[in-house]
Amino acid sequence: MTSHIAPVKLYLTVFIALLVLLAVTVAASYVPLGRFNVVIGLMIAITKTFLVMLFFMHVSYSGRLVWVYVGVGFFWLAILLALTMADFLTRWWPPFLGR
Amino acid sequence: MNTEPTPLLPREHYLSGQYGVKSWLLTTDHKRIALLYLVSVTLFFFLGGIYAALIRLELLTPYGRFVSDENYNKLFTMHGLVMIFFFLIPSIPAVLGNFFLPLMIGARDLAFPKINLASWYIYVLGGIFTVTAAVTGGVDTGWTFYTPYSSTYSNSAVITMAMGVFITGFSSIFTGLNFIVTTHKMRAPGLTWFRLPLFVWALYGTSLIMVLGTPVLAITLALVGLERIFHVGIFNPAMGGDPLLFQHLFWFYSHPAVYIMILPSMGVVSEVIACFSRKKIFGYKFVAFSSLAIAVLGFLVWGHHMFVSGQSVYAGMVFSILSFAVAIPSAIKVFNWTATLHKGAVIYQTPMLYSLGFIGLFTIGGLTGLFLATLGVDVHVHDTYFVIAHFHYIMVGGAVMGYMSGLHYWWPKITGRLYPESWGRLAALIIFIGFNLTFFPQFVLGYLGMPRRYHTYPPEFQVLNVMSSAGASILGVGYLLPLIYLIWSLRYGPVAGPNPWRATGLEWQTSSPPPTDNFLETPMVADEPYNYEDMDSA
Amino acid sequence: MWRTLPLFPEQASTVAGAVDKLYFFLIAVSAFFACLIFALIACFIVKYRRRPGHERAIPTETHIGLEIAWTGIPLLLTVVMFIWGAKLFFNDYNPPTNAMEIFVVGKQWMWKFQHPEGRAEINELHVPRGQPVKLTMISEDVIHDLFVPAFRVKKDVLPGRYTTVWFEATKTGSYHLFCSQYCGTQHSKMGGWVDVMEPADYARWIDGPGVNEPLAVAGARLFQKFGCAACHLPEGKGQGPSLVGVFGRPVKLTSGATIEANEDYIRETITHPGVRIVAGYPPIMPTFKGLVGEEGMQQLIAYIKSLGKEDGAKNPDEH
Amino acid sequence: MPDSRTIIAHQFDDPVQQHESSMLGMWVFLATEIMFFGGLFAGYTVYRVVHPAAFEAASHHLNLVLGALNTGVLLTSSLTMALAVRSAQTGKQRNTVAFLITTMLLGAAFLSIKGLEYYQKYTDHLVPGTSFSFPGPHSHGAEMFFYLYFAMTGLHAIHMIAGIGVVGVIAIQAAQGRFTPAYYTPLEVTGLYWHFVDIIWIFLFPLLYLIGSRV
Repeated sequence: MTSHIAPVKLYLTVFIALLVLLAVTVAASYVPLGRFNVVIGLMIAITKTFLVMLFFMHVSYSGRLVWVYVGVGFFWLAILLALTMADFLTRWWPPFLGR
Repeated sequence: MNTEPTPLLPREHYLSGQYGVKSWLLTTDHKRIALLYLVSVTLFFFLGGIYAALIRLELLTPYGRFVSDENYNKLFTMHGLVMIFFFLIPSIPAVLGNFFLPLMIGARDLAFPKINLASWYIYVLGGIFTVTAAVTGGVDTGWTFYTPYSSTYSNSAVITMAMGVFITGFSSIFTGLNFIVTTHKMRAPGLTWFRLPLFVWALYGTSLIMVLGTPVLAITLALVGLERIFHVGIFNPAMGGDPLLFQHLFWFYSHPAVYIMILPSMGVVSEVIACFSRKKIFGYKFVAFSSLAIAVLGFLVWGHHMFVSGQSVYAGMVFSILSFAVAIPSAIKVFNWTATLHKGAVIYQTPMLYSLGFIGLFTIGGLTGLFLATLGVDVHVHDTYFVIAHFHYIMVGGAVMGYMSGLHYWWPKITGRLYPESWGRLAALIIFIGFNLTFFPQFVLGYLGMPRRYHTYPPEFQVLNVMSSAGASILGVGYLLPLIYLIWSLRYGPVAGPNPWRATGLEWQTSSPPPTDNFLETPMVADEPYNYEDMDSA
Repeated sequence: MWRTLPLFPEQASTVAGAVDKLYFFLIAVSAFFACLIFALIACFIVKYRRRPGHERAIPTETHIGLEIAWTGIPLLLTVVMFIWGAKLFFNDYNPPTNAMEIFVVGKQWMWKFQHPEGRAEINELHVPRGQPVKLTMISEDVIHDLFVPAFRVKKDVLPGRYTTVWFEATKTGSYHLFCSQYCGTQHSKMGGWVDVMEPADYARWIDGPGVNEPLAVAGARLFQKFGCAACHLPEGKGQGPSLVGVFGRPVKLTSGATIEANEDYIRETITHPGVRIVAGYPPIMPTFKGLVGEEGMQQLIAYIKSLGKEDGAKNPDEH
Repeated sequence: MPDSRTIIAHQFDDPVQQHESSMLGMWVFLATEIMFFGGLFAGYTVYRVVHPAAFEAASHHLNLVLGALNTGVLLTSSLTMALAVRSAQTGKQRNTVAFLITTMLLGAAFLSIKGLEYYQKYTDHLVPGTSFSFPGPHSHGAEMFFYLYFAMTGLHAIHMIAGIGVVGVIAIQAAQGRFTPAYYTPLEVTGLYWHFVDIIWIFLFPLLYLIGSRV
């Protein structure tokens, strides 16, 4: 069994970090940054995800196999998004505008 | 081939002891669940076969006089849905995989026996929805459910059917999840990854696809259902939606689904070829890794179903080159099987005949796949009978031949009795001939330009269609034969003994039929798989 | 006998020969590999069948060289196939600039063809031989697909968006026209004929009886009827941008992006005018969604195109 | 290590194998779940690219305060869930039950706030369908946005409801003393699920509420 027992202090620290990130992401939406708004929003979401997975979900103390399947999930999502967008992003490229 | 005295059935095995209906419906034994699946997929196979027979009957003449156009559309839709979701996808994994994965890795059961039973119930529930859809008017969308026809225009039982497929999807997810965990965590001591039978590697690749692809189909069909109910949805052009998004999401699952059907068959063929050539499989690691390569690459090629759909030209090119890439691991397998025969001691048992048939038909199916990956040619043959012929060579010539091969190969282990050999060989031959007569003319029809899903067709295509229908009737006979002699063998077949083929592999080291816990003591593995050379010289 | 049992489709367009050539190449490669494998299997299972005197297999070892060879050689061949096929495909998507344009509307279960000269036809398409023809297609309901086997061309016809396909017929005659994307009950009856005529015959036919006014003229009338002309003044002094010579040109939008003023953009600005506004103009255009059908849309597009044609010197598309 | 109260199913050899199998099974299931939401994420990405301005305009009709508050609620529930698992690891049964109940209450709070938001959208005529009305030129792109908003948050809410139910069952089992420092696998597996649902929301929040800038 996962004999690893993380200290309560770690959980609290992670929790506070998550709340700080939440505040930052909301604050950032009041700064007009053009397309960087979405970049910041997603970067913060990814950071939060890492915090939750590594500590709350104990991935950092888990075996290699868990890491693999965490990676597999996100990798396949990336395949779905990337190849779907390969169609939608290039559809209006010259010289085939709109065709 | 046995020189030993006639073996006896073991006194206790997984079929003995408990006989009541309850002992079956509440069983968590993977072997009994496999038999539950066997009975259900067989029912659906013959249901789908009846649909196919009616389709071929209609196409005997070009005029569409046998059934109405509406009913014809329902026939091919139901044929596709039943065969794909209720026969091909569960056939090998849920029947042979369920039965043999634990046996082949020396485990007492799958990791999650209750989830395994649940998956069968979910499958049955999905089946009930499907049959309900069929009897309450049928579905006429084609098995592909293309929007906006399915979401807006069709007047048939689309929601019920989509529910059926949605539900059955979870049965497939649970099976895949169970297999992945079992393969990782339950292998017998000493059974390293490179000592695993290739059937297990193939099932592992299959399970990956089931687990990662099926949920996308589920959510997509759910969205189609919602769109039908609320008249708004993300595929609706009136709302700024794009019907091509549906095709992307649908084929993200449904192309890899082809590999769900064919990969397990490839696994069976690897077992059978090695056993009946009495030889180690040639290039074990290449065959093993090609299964994983197919599972991964299979997810990168779905856009070849959309070359003429109005998809971006550039995306078309990306999907084309990736589609060629997925052909390579399949080619590697075929070459390695062929090389395994070299210098073997080949025995013409029924499973071997099916497996050889598999290689031949799969080779044709695979090579014609190249035509469809080639952009310039696909434009012409897309959505014609060329495609129909191609995927039947893969799914029937490939997947079903593999299933029949495996079913005969493991029949003595499952039932403890041998099937009648000469009848088996005869059926294999009839199926092979009938299959080719049915589907080869369709390649010609396709290049001539006969579109698929046509209720009526120009009269000049009639001769080829008649040939195809004639072949279908032979094929039908070929499939009925095993049904009869396999049932016959349950009672009258000679007792097989634990290892009638003198095969390697842990499943042959226990009695036939195996005891409930599979092995009296946990086996140890200290050897490579398929060590037939040593076995025969011992 | 070929009438009752045809084995190969007619070649009646400029691309048909090229497609067939690639097809034969693929057949040759496939036949080679299929025969190789079948011959090897047949040879092995006969020569090495188990029999008295050959009871046991002779061990062989995995041969890395062989593995590399049968991975590498197919890989190279598929690269050839890819490049060859992609070149043809590219060509399919690049209509020649001198192509004559015909509008196509697919609906359950018929095809409507609209020639720019005004003649319209149903389930039958007349085209001249030796002249590139570009079809601009749209569906009124579900997805259809226009397929002419003799021309080796096929393209889905989508609701809400134009797709195009082009061909140049090389032989006079009548050829099958199919719908090849399943579209409902009478899918198999949604087809007809393409009639390829000598150019002179075609010229006579297009002026034949029952001709409506040219598409652009009908479009001009619609342009007045819907009051478009009130804002889209030709000199660009109106409340909307001038449409003269705009077709096929890049247009700068308020969002900063640039878009080509093609059929799809014109269609979108008529149904959803506020989505992509031309830079420097207020978003005041009302929607004509539901007021302009697919035919009206074709007429307006033809009219806007013709505005460019009058100013021919600036228009590269002129023929 | 095997405690007398450790239950080992017949197919497993030892508790370690059993525990690892269950954990791996859950992670594989979560990979499935990622792909289940993945279909919607793909739809979202496509239409955000196709209708960028409409998505920005529509996003500003969402209630940022409630959205951010809900994010905080869910993050807190993840903390209490993690602490519930930790209490089981250290054998503090009372704490386990208390943290699980807190988690459920926070989940219910999340759903209530979500319900309030849905109600506001209903009164503002922002539910896609015949009564949908959106001022300005972007009405059809905005309708697409709100359709995705309801589909994605709806699917998430269904997962929340299921999660609360499962946590409830686990809380009862914990109260019955079924878990010990040697055996708490069902609790840990449930925790994984709960955190996963949290992660989905971590992405939904910026994707739906924070498009463009609000200035």
